[in-house]
Amino acid sequence: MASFIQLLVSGLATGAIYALIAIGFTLLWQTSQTINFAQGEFVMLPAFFVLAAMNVGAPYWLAALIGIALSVVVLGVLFKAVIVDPMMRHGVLPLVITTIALSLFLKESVKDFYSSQAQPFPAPVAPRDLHFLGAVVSLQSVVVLAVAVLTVVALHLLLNKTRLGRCMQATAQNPTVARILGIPVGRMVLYTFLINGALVAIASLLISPIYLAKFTNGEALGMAAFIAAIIGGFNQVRGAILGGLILGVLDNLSAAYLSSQYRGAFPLVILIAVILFRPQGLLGRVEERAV
Amino acid sequence: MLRTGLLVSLVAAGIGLAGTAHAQQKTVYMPAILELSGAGAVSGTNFRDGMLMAIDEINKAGGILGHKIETPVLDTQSDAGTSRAQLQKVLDNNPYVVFGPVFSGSVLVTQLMTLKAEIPEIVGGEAAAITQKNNAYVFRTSFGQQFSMPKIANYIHDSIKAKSVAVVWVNNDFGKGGRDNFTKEMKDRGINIAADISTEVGQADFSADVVKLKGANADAVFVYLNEEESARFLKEAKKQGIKAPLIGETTLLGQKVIDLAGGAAEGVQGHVGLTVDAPIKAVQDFAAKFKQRFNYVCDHNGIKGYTGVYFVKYVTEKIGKFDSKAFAEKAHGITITPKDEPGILMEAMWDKNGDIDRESFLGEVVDGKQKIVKTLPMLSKK
Amino acid sequence: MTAVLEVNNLSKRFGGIVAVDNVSFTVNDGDILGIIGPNGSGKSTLFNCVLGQLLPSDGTVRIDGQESTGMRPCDLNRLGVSRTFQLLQVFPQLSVRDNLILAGQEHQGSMTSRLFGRPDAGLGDAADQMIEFFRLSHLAEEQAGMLSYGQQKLLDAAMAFMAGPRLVLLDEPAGGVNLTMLGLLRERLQAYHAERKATFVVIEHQMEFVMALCTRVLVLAEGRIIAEGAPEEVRRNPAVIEAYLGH
Amino acid sequence: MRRLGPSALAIAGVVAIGLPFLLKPFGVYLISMWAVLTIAAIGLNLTLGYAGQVSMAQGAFVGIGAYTVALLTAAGWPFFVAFILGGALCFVIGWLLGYPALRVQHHYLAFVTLAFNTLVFLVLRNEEWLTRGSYGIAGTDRPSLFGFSTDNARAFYFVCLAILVLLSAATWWMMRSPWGRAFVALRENPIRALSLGLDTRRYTLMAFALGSTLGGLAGGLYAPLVQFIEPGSFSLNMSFNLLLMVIVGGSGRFFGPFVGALIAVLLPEWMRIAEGYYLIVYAMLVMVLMVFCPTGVLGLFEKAFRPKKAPPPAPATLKAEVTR
Repeated sequence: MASFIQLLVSGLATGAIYALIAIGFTLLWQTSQTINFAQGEFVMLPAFFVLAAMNVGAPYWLAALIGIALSVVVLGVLFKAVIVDPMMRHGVLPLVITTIALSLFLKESVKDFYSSQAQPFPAPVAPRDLHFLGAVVSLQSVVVLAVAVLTVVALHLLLNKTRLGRCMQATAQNPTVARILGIPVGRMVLYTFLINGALVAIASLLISPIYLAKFTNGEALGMAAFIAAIIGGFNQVRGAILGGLILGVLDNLSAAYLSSQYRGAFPLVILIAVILFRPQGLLGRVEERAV
Repeated sequence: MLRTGLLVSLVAAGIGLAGTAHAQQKTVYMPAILELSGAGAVSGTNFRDGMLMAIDEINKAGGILGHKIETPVLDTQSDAGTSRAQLQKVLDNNPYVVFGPVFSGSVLVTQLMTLKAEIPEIVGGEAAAITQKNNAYVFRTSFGQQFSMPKIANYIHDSIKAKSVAVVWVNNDFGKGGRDNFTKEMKDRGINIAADISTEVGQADFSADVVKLKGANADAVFVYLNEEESARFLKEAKKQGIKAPLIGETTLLGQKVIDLAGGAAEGVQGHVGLTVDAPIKAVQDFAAKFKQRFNYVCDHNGIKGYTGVYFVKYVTEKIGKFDSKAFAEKAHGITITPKDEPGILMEAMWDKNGDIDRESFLGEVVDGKQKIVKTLPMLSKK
Repeated sequence: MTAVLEVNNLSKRFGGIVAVDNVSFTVNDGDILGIIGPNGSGKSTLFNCVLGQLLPSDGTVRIDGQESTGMRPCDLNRLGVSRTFQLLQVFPQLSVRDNLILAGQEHQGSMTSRLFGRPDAGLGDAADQMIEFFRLSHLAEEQAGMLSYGQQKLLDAAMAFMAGPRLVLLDEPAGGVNLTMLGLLRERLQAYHAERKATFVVIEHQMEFVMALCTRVLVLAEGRIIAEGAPEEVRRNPAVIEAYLGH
Repeated sequence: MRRLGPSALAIAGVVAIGLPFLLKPFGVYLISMWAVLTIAAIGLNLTLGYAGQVSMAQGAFVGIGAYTVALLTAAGWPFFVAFILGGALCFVIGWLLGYPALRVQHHYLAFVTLAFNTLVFLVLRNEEWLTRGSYGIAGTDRPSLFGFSTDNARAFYFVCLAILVLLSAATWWMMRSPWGRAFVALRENPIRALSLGLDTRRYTLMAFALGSTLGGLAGGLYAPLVQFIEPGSFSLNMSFNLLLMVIVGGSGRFFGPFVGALIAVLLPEWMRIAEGYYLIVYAMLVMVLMVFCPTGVLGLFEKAFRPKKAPPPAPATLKAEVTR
């Protein structure tokens, strides 16, 4: 039982990170039909912004802020302006190719211009362990979970309780109608890119102390976020959270009780099942677009 | 018309460009095929940087037999198909010897070709199969798994006196090879494998694996993972309070893992094949120079690259000419001591299969540092 | 004589909403039946149920006496039921000629013979005749997507006739077409009808078009048939006037 | 353009036959790899470019074909029997993978196939009794033809080239036949196609199966070409790379895969003059290429040669529609 709780709690902490990354993934899809195959690298990169800032002498908190700001500018504004905007009207596939190339570009750039070695990354909290119903959780994991939940709640409030958020949702659901209603659709799309930029930076700050900063980190993370987003519902923020948490827990449970060699297979089987029998995802809504 | 013509000239240009690295006067062409991108990038980069240091030193001192070493480094993208292409490219230019690759799969594909071309290949791969194919042109720069695993096995059997052991391994050819050799050695010694836990490359969360370990209740845990995964595993093991001794092979006791794992590596023990922390002055001096030049701590692949170049230098000077065939003949059974060639760092011997024999060490992590507790003699000197 | 199309007690419900409510009618050989009704009266749903695009909740559909309820559209089509669409439905990247060959090819031979046989499935001449018939000869090799809206409507109709169908269902053929083109379209449909004795069912808003083309008219309102008869009778029917003006 | 076709084709033929005599073994290996990957890309172009079914699993089929040939030839079967069986196996698996396409389309289909690709990788790696797991299989022999060994680079190139010519001729024939028209109809308007009597279900499955077969046949040549296969070679990366070839070359255009594979094989090699940074430069070039000609290189040529006409809408875009 204790081990079950251990698996559950650890899984939730890991899942919370997947969720953070998956949210941005779904936001970009909803507003701009971007399937961002570089999302994992987007999470890998901000850690190096922070490390670079600290290398020139900035204290951790300042470096973290710089990291978030740079990430919003580079992975939000620049990504949209330089890559997504010119390609949006050409359909999804050319953009998919471009984000795949972008992920290679980011990985190789970090490797060549920073280092191929894994870098230790400062943790925002002291390395302490908490005991909980026979399970051990590091304080770090609790903080990760808390920050992830807070971020998600804040985002949920923003999207559902503010005028701005409702405008963004309207844009996501039907850009044409939103435009008729006088919503500045272009700006709303930009906001989602900014939010994604901030989310990946936060995720990066939270996980790099655990995963260590390394140029290859994005590969596993990007795939996990991708799976989480689809399981939960590709077009719903809430779904992405559920998907992330399910994935984190499922991965642990299947590795512990079923087969560690096939641990990667269970989420994929679930993904296929979800798509075939509930294509809108567990919490997603049916996509209705005029043909 | 236009389109086809353009394509033809592009193709020709592409392949032409690819073949320009010709040996010039007074140089010797010894290219390297390494994993500079993809999954093996860390190993390949270390190997390359180790080589670069040795090459610069040798060239500064006048080269080999008066010839400067010319070593273009080609990226395999950690992929067997690309390795084959890149090796073919350098073979077309008649190399004297070829360095790399490090990934065993890539070694297996390239060694067929160097054998056919009769060009010695100085590889970084550790899979047992590499030297079991009667290939007279392949030479290792570190222990194959068929040599390192018995040493670990002896240690677990004799020093830890474990009756049962759990093994945690990374599920790629490196980890699988280590695990298979290890399991065989354990069976030979009558030690029970209590848990056999496979993990993924890039795995983040080791809680499930550690939970399984706890359930297995083994007397010792053998950990065979890459660096970051080792560090993540150690953190999780400490968190969940694993009591059994954690045993590793080279990587687990490396300074990099110790640094990355924070305090979690404390008490880890095991066999160290090749390490910058060896109690040998030449090795430590090398490590310091490496750190100064490349600004990171070298791992065993860096030493492999460095000593590999000096191995070639020494053998070549012995035969007195650049003759690939003569090199391969001479290199089998050769012993190089630091007295003869300081760059070899530690006495090393190559047997008839191209396997290397060196001293190695038993170590332990104490106060955030690797501490060598025992030196294991060369196998040939037992 | 069996009817070409026989619809018996057909209903279609979406959740609690009844879109088509117990509708029965028959279409005989050579008929041109018009189905009219205000927006939301269930015309399109009825059409889709007959054509196998939707599964009816109740009732049956028979083609030439053979039960066809729930058959897939492609199988229905091979029974000789053909249709046009309300919105443009041509294949924009295929040439006009290829559009027409495509429309007939599945009625020729088997899967295998379609792969190994003649590239035009032996339909080249038939396609050219159809192109000629619909006055599209100058556009035969153009990509269909390059045609004007009205020309695409003509092509759409031509495709429906390509396989020599027993029954053609035309879904708002006049919608959005300018007057000149509309005249041509109506004239061609009538010519085809006269030449081949084809049987049509037409859904249409445009009253003039229906009155001029159809031999019989059926009026739907709120999913039910409220009137049926010759065009002139229906036009004078108070229930119809009520249905149209009352909303 | 059209009138230039035969002469361009003749020149391409002369080049394809003459080139290996001018090149060193490395160059011959590269163009052999080009021929092999072109076959796989033609398959993906059939599934994705013509029939509009997004597949991200083509790499897995190359893997299945490669493993079939490697394992069967190692067990003593003749190469060409193993080669055909590899293709046949992929036909069956491809047919089965087509079933999800009957339920979901576009990006959802992409996700299913992507997951399938990773599952195949896991099976190849974990089922060691069958596939030798992560050790891979080394030394697949190249075939003998009428008593002639094709072990040397040039001879095997001609094997690859001959099979490429054969398969592309077959594909060309198919695309001109009613099947080709049906595949395009499937991509452009499945609902209308259905109403014209096209059994869209059968054609969708067929598009998947045939595309996968070509992937498997390419794999059957990949194994003896590289002479070492491991599960990692057929992970998502291979599928992404093949997708890149199809899109960059010009999706839904017959010669697109030829050009796309040429770019994907040669561009990284040319970029090696940038030494350590060559992958960065390569990635940048791909992005620039996509931004400036999203319809691929051939799309760009068409635009250049037919400037007056508006380009037809890009194929294989995502439209949310469901076929029955």
